[in-house]
Amino acid sequence: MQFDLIIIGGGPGGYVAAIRAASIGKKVALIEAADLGGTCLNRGCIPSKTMLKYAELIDGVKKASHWGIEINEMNLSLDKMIERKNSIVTQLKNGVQYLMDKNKIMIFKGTGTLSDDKSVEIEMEAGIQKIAAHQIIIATGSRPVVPKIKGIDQIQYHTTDTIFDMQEIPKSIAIIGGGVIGVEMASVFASLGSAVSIIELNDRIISAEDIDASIILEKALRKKGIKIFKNTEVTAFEDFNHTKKISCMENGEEKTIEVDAVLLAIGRQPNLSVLGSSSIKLKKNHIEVDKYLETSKKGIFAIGDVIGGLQLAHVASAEGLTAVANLEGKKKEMDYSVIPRCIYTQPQIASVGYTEETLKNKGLEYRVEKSEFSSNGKAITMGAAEGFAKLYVDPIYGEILGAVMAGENVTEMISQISSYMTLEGTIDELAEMIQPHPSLSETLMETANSLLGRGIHY
Amino acid sequence: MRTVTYAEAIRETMSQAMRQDEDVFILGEDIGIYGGAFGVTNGMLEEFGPERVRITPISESAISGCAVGAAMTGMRPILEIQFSDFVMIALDNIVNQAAKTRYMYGGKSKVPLVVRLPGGSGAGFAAQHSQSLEAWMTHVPGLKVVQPSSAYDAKGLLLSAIKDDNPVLFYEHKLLYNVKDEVPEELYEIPLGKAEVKKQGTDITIVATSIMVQRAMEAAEQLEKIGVSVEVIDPRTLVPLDIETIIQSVKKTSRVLVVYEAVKRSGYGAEIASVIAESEAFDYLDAPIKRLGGVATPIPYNPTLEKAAVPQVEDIINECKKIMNL
Amino acid sequence: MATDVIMPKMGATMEEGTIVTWFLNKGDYVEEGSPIAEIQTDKIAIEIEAEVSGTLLHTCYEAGETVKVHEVIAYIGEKDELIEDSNSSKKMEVIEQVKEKEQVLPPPSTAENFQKIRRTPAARVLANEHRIDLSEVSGTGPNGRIEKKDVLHFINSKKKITPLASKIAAAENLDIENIAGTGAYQKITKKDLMLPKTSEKSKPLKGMRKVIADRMSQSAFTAPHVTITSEIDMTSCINLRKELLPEIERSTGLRLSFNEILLFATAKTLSKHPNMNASIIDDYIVEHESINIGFAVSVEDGLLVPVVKDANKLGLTELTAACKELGLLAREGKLLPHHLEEGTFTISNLGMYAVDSFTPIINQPQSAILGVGRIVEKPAVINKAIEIRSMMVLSLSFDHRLIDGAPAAAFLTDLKEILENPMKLLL
Amino acid sequence: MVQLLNELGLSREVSHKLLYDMLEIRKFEELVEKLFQQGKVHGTMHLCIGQEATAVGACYALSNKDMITSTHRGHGHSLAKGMQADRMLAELLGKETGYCKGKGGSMHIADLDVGNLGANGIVAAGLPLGVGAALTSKMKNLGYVVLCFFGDGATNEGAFHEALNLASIWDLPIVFFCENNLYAMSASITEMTRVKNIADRSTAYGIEGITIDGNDILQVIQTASAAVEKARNGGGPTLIEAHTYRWKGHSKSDARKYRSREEEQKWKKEHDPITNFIEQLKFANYISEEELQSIQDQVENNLKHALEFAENSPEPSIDSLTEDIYTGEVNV
Repeated sequence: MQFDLIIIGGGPGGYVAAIRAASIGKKVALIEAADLGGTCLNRGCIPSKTMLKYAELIDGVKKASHWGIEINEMNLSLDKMIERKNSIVTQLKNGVQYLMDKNKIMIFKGTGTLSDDKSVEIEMEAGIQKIAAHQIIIATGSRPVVPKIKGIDQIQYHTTDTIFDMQEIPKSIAIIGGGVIGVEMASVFASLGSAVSIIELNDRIISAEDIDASIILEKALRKKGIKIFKNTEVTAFEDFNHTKKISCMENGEEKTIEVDAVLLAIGRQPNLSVLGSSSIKLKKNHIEVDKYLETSKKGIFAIGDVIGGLQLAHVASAEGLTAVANLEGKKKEMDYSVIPRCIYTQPQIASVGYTEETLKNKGLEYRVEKSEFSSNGKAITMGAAEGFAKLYVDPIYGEILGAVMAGENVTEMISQISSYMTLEGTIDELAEMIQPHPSLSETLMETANSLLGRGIHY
Repeated sequence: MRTVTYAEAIRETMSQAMRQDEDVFILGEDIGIYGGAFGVTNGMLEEFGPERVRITPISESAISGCAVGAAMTGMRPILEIQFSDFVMIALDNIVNQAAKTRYMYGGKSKVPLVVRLPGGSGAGFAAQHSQSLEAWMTHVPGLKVVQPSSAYDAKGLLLSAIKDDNPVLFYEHKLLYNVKDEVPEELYEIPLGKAEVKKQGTDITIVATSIMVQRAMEAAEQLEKIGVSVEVIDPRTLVPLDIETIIQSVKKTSRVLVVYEAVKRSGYGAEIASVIAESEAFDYLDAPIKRLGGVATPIPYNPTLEKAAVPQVEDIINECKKIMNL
Repeated sequence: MATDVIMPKMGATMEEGTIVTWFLNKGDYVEEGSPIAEIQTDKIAIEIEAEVSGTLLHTCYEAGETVKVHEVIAYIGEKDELIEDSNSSKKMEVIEQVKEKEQVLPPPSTAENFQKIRRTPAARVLANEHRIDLSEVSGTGPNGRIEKKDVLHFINSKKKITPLASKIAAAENLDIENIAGTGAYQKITKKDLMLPKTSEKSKPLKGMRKVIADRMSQSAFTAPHVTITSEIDMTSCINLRKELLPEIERSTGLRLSFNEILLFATAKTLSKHPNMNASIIDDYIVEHESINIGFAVSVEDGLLVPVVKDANKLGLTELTAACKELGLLAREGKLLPHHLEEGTFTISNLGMYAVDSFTPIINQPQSAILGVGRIVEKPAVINKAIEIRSMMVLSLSFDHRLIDGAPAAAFLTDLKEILENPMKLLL
Repeated sequence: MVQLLNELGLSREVSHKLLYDMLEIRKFEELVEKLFQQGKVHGTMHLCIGQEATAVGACYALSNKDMITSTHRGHGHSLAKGMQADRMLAELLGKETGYCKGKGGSMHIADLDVGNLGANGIVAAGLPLGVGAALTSKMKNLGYVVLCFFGDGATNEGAFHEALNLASIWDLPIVFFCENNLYAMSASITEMTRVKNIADRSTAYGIEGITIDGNDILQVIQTASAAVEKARNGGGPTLIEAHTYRWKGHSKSDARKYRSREEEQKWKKEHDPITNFIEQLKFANYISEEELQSIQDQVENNLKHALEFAENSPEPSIDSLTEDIYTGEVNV
């Protein structure tokens, strides 16, 4: 079977690329080993955000009781929650399937491996099938890392692949890794009533983000009763009839914790089995691609988690579209300058553009201003006063170099800054733009004006 | 390189010139044993004797006439007028005799004369001893007018003045006399009519004379802090004026402020300003040409009033800010 | 038809006159030339005489009244002739019209009613260049004065440009008129402004580098260069140097190098080929008497060509001393202008590099330059036997405007002859 | 001596007044010098200590409506002519209450109300001005006489010669009073002119010239009074040369290298105008020790109040910088 384009991997990168390629008249084949929508739809973004909504509601009800909305007794049915999660996932998966059919994209369910002559062997239930194409896009994504720690194989542990199908709410759970996934899952379980502890290797949680974000999130998580161990390295796991004993070193001090469940969230590794015998070059254990997302082999592109960098669904989709644009010859460089990064905890964290650390490393001159949500009317009405909007700005021309926000709805608000950066608006326009009142976005206007020395409320 | 004061540099130049050339001699009131009102001729009587360090009675009219006569007949006198304010009594000999004889005699005679004039205010000598009247002299064809702002420039310019066969009015500033500067020992000439860019800059040009150069530099330093890059130009000689350097600078920065101590009304800065306006720099101007000069008042005795009568560093900064529309 | 008697204009500055007295009354007869009335101006009092004889029909003004010049003050005509009022009023209209026309002719251009736009000269010049109507531009200077940046902003705003790019353009005084925008609908974005990347190593072309650049391109473009090469057997020269080296070193302490031998030989050959030692100066070919040979010395960021004056008159020892001294001065940056002037021929020696031959560029206003390659041992046929000989290539570039191939070749051949039989240097 | 005093009409009481005036000048100048050393006085000072007799003697000869022109060393003349120590000190401290509102300073101190046409920074410039003042007196028949103070240095300025000539041809009511203190700044008079006595220069302009001992107040009064009366009665100008000596340097920065310390001591010991006068009065027992002491106390007391007044006076306001440049409103 000969195609114009074979796409290996049906996640947000793969299926988006498939649709775009089909729309420009390409005969496309899509190979997906498990479910359409990949990690994001089935085992990542969608299920986690659904669970986080439950957490949000639970916390809301607790908070409401102080506001005069008393509910005498609240009980949680995990089964119903999981069932709803599954129905959402199925609904979205069918959506993707519909798009595949509409665009006449041939789907092969199985695991594909590549060979240099641009043909792909697909290991399907019914056996091996071989297809070939002029061009190939690898979008096989990544999977959770299982660290080689003593006793890991003796205990029963969860990863994000399994956690969303848990049978019952664990009385206590230890989450290894204080990154984005770690803190989100911690929020979920804390709201569900588990005793949660986070074990983080670095000196702060979500260490890739702004220091102020780490501080405000840590404060909030502690308030929810989550124990947080920083500068702590897990050294061994032991199983005592189903309770898991975790020994670890915190700043050189021996420590042990006993919990009912363990969730590994220390990072992800690329699925490289697809490369098979092909001589595609790797770089730092990920597929190496150029600015146009082409690998070392002409005509073979790679996108999404498998090429490393920011492992986000919307990055994978953008890369997919860029790769398709470059099928006919190198035209579009992949632009990573304006990519929002969101964390859906309570409060939410969202950022875009340079972090302060990157600004310092690049030796770029910048000015920075931060305004708190505590002086924002809307935030107060929502009982969500913890939060801030922080902007990094070029001192001469007022170009917005980076932004980080914490608080309710900031994962939506961040897009205002993304649009300013994409359309190259400056701090002057942001300061002039009239925001709705009352709204959390007004904080952006305050930050902008104080950068220009014209702050009103600030 | 060694540093000497403005006064020492001038004395050293006169002494070295007199050792080199028999015809050079100095004359003036109290320049002998007293060493000159400001100590500029200290020790010269001991080295050269009363023949070539001629102490005169208080007769500016007679001694200036005598100096012109001597210059016309082969000598190269350096006349010290004790205070530039006393030049009025000697004006006829400078304006009607020295400036015009060569022209009137069809180019036959020459008047290689240097008249040293300690000018400027700030020492509390009050109205009749603190004036800056250099502008009058620039109005007389036949005279050259020099205003050094540092010891280094003073030496180079004074030697050129002594070697020049035309009458040169050499305006020194009292407050600069003991300001130190790096000055080479050997004789060197700075050609009359050559300005110097004391500091490069891109946003605004300040043309400053005499003591105002130092104040302009201080103002420039402060202005750099708020992102205004200032170019400071010292014309060093008023006649002949180095127009080219000033025009090039104004074309580059497109803004100019002329700063001088004399009364602003018809001070020499007015001439510089109109020269700029008439030049090709006009089309590059992005702000009106501005002048900053002294208040139109006799110099008051009271120290606070005296300070307020002439431009200070603060005034220069404010004026630049206005021009830069900050 | 009645004739007018008007108030005469007696002086350039006279605007009006006062009627002092009427000598006649209405209806009186007046002889031509006799006075009708006396009038007074700011300077003098004079009498108005009748230009015609006739009856004084009507006096328009009383004694004592002041009247503008050229106004009609009386009429003289036939006795009882009627002068209808309309007639006089018509006349008045005529005069009125005359006045109006005057007013119409020169359109009022007084400053008040034409609002002059306050703008700086720099702004005016920029606006003219871009055919911008300044009345459309809003000035941000003191009391609304338009400054250059306002015009720039206006230009930039007309063209579709992102706010950031427009700010950068205004701040860096960039004129974006002819920049193609790569954003949506050719909107100009930041990267379109091609701000000089500070990361690439760039330094301005100035100082000695600039002088050399200018001179090289000027020479390359004006003089049609032709380069001929010839391989020289330097073996005998090498032996000669071995013998002479200790001699010269003992007397001067300097080590004789091939450079000096070449210079010496070239000087001797040039004296036999004056046409190679010439220049074109304002359409005249000047054959220089003195033979001043410059030799290129590379220095920090460029090269200098110190000149040995009258090289042909110097003995080898003197020549060596001169070359060593000039070379040292050049490297220490202490060469004075006169060391570099009046060169008539130049030698450029790349022998120390792995270069055999090359095409040197003539050092204007000279007309030829000798390029010296490296000395390398090669097999050579010497009377039918192969021997190892030290060979060196000489590349002679010459200015074909005044030297043809043959004479240049002759010169190179003679030079080859002398170098291969250094004894000839003594003749 | 008594007989001489009577001749000059100097009663005991008038003599005390003269002594008081001389002492006031001496103490005033010493106070100014102290203030100078404390850095309280700005600019430079030319002190007339040692020349008190010429100032007081000459001014005694004048009536109130008569006028004087002074020099850069004019504190003595001003006090002798009737100006008050407090407002003079205020002027030297640059205060608003000074005679010239703090804007004139020592070299330009003046008060036309008492007939002092002012000190002058330009040597000999007072003489032509004095001649002018005398012309007014003559033309308007106001009957006042002008007395011009000047030093030996001024006699080599053109202004001196032209002024004397003009005054003599117009018989003006003026007295040219030269305080010959032997030195013009650092130039000794003997090096600066061949004439033995400056007074001899009067013959060049056909007027009378008298040389007197400027430190003997009686001689000064006698000569000055005669000259003033002659001038008042149309007898024309007189040139008086009074030999005297300034004890201090030319100005603040003068190391006095041009004269010997012995010479200075000699003048201080033998020619102190004040001690000479006190001896004369004692000889004619016109004064007792108590009276002398009480005069000195009065002087000290007056100067103490004067200093207090000056130091407590306010600084001139900044707007005064551009006041009194023109009479009437002139927008410049």
